[in-house]
Amino acid sequence: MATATAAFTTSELMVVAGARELHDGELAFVGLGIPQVAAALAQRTHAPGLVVLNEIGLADPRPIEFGVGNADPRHWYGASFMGSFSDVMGYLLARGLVDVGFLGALEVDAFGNANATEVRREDGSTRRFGGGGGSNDIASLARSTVVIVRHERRKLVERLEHLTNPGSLDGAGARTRAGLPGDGTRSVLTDKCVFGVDPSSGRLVVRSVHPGITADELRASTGFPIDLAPDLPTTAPPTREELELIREVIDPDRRYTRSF
Amino acid sequence: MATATAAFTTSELMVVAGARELHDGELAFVGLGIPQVAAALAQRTHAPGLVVLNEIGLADPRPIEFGVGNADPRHWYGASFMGSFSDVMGYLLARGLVDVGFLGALEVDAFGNANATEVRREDGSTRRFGGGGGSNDIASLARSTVVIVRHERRKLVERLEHLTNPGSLDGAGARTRAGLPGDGTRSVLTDKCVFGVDPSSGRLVVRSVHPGITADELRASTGFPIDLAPDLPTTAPPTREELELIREVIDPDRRYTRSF
Amino acid sequence: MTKLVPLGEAAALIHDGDHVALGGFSITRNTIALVHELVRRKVRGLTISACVLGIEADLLIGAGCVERLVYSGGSLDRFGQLGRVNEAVERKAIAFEYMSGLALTFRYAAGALGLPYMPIRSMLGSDLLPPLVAAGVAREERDPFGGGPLVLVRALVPDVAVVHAQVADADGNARVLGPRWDNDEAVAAARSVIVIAEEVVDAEEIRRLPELTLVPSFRTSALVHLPYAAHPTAVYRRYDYDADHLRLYAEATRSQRAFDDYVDRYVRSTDHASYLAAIGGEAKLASLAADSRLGY
Amino acid sequence: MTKLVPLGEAAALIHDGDHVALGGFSITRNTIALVHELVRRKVRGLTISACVLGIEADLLIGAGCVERLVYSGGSLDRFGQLGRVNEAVERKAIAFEYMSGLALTFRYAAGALGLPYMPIRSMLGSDLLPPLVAAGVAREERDPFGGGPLVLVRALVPDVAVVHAQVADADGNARVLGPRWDNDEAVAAARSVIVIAEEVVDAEEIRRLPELTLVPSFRTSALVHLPYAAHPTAVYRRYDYDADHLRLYAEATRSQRAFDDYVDRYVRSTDHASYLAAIGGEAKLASLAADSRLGY
Repeated sequence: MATATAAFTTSELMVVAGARELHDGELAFVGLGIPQVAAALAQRTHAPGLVVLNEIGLADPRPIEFGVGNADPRHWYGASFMGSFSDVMGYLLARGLVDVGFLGALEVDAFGNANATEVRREDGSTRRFGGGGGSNDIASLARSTVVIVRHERRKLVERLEHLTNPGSLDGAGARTRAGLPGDGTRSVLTDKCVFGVDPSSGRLVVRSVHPGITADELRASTGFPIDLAPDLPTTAPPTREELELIREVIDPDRRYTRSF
Repeated sequence: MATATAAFTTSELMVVAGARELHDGELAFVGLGIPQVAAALAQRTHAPGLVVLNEIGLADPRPIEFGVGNADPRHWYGASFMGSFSDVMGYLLARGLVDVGFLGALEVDAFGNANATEVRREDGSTRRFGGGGGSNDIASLARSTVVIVRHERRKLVERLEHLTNPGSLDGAGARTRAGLPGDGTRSVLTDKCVFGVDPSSGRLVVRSVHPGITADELRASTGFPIDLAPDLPTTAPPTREELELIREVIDPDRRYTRSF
Repeated sequence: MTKLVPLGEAAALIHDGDHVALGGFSITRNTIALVHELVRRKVRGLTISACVLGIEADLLIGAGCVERLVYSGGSLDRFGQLGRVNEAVERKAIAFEYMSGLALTFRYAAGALGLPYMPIRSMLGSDLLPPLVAAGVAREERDPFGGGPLVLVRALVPDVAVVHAQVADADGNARVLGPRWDNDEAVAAARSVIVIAEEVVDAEEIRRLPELTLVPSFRTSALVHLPYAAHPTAVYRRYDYDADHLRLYAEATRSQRAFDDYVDRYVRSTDHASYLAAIGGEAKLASLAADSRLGY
Repeated sequence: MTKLVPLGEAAALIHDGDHVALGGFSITRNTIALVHELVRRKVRGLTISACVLGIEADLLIGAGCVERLVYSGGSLDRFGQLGRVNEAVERKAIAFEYMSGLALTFRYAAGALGLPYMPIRSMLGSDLLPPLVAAGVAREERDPFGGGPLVLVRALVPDVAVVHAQVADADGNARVLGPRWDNDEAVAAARSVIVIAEEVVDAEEIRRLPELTLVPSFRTSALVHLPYAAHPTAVYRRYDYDADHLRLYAEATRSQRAFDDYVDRYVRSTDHASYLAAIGGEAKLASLAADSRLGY
């Protein structure tokens, strides 16, 4: 988990890569864990005006510690607005004002569509998870989505068990035809690489590979075919300042950045 | 303006007749002036659980003095709920929970439909008033409406200049056919009589005549044909207790009960 | 990042031809100082909208700033009628869309929810509906789930919503106390929002009770700190309406000539400070102070 | 008129086969004591609904009270999954309608507005939509004003909404602090409302800041005054979630047998007082007290 330049965990690399997906002045939904740490890092570096929304019904919280989820009042502390689900998911998200949703997924397909509902067990039976909640609304109505998923062959799949959260649906232009606003998935962040999206096809393309990950490893752990440019860049590692912020200010208990 | 039993103004008689139209436990919108005094009287006599709503966005105020309109904070004092127009006009009224709206009108027709928009001047030009605001919503969506209007031939008309607030539309069953819930106008209160509605025709019928008003006077001042039963009751006059409440507690400055 | 700007800078965000959703309701929480500034700047061709119009609309229409009106009602309550609004509508001097209060609120709500329309059951069978259908802003349709007739009212997206708040922080988080009529939906629908605040407080104060925030900072384009900016209308928990001035205004708006004289005296030749001096200065304002228990 | 009743009397308002909208969101403001009482009373055949389910739903489903589930998500946050909910859905042991959170909120909103449906643009192109269309609770239609595809989601009208509030007055006016998720719409849509309040205060206190009222008295059918009735979930500004008990619950709900043991110990054989004793009594509750500055 270390490079020649500085020792960092994969989680820390993902936090830094995730933070770079969030821009100053954006309105963002961020999922629990790495997305949240990434948002906190972005706010303390290049994006002080990044505003975080919480579907439970609040905006721009200033948490001083990490909690266990959206429903944990630790994540509500210091909010400038408290109201309802429809205030946030309606009057901001459906209104078209939300720039990005940074969401987890059970599975992601080659078009950046995501499953937040259920997977199939090895015995063929269905394993249900809690459900997508507002994640379909975010993926449907935000200007773009960043999806975070563990890089395994069974999670980066040709065909989703359940298309809960639309990315590019079945290709470029498909969202518009379906009646959806926004661009869908703009990147997929894994523990092995960062995918972007080819605007002409709507398909995921590897944008950068994490340090130490080989092309073969990437292909073997991805359930859909991927093209790898020969000069593929390496995901930029965390700077010393970023690591200090993560370790000393944002996640001193190392709840989310110890390992992925 | 006095009867043999006790001296009272026509306004006081109308307040008392209006109060009788409001029942305990009802949710009501009440217009400024006599309807408001009537609601206050009803709350202090037979209808302590009458709840008044204000379209500006509040419920169950306990005003300690009369103000100049819905927008006057005097009418907001002591409210149990403050929110928005849509909380009150949507989540209560459109939801079907409002029992009665007690509304003024520029004109009323034989079906209890009301005009809250404009009248024609003698020179044929249009005289516009402020507009109905939420009164169409109330007349459309409340279970019933009580309309208060000055009893003049030019105000109780065969054909409205503008049908702003539906009563029975053009007859029994017409509301349902139009897609409206509720029964429409359940009574029309004037300075000469109280009209009820014949459920078989949807037309106004005189339910009681105010003390001292003759049948001829009533016919002459009504712009549509009316049937008058020979044994038509007289509108019950205010009791001593009611007069005391009006004069000493509810409207001690006699803003609305001096004359009509 | 501060959103605080002088009044003129906020007014400059409103351009000729814009659609402005007005925040007042009859004689309460009108953005008077901002409207005065728009009159002084001779803004033209506005569309204005509000459920229940107050002096805001009357001033703008009387001063010739307005081309189109979207509304459901309006008055000076018992002080009188909005003479300039009513006369402009009577004479068809401006275009207008007149509908029920809930219909207008729902049109804002549709805009605020990114929807093309909202269904509603108001206005069925009334004379309100046909002109709206003719203008293409409403349709009568049957419920596709098998129910009866419905009205679909088209989304309304103002360019700017203006709203008066009791309190804001410098970031532009605005708190409103008391009823909010159509403010939530109008603010949420609008492309940009101008807040006029009686008082600017620390961000911590807003974030102590964020349940009362009407406009979050990231929705606020400009914040103007201007005490008594709603005079002569009431601001709940701050000051009462000025009955003397409302009577004077109600009289003035009965004719265009008297209105013009009013505007010359109280608007065109003033700024906010000299307006407050003209209406009676500190003695008058002190007499309007709200009782902290009553709220007025 | 007081709406105060004992817990059992409130629970008796929920009948076999009713549709109950649950007020909690994951590990916050769940109406635990009321749900315990429903489990003890062996209510059967319920439809339950909530945007984001918590222990409320898991207990009712695990105890066999539920026939149909309407929801968008749910969990114990990082403590784990709602084992009984997920297993029932996996095995199709109950009927379910699964949709996006905004779709469910809009379905309540349509019920609350007396409308047959609300339009929405969520769920287009996803696997969420076809089962809802097949079940007759959603349709895909084109915008009749000429725009693109829309989903129409059908109104939802619960028989009873249950909600936990920090504070209420005896008349049944209930104040909620903090975010309200789908509470506004669910309460407004429901035919009747049961409020469980941590504290009952004078009516004057509620009417001092009525902007915070979630449920006005005339919408409240029954009010139960029961401190710690949301334990082990959090009540903002009152007490934190009980992490120890949530861990214990998360473990128990992984299998029906462990769940049954949990219910025997903590629900069936208890009333609210003995439940609180069983989870650690006053010492535990004191340890959960919210910091007045932080709110948790």
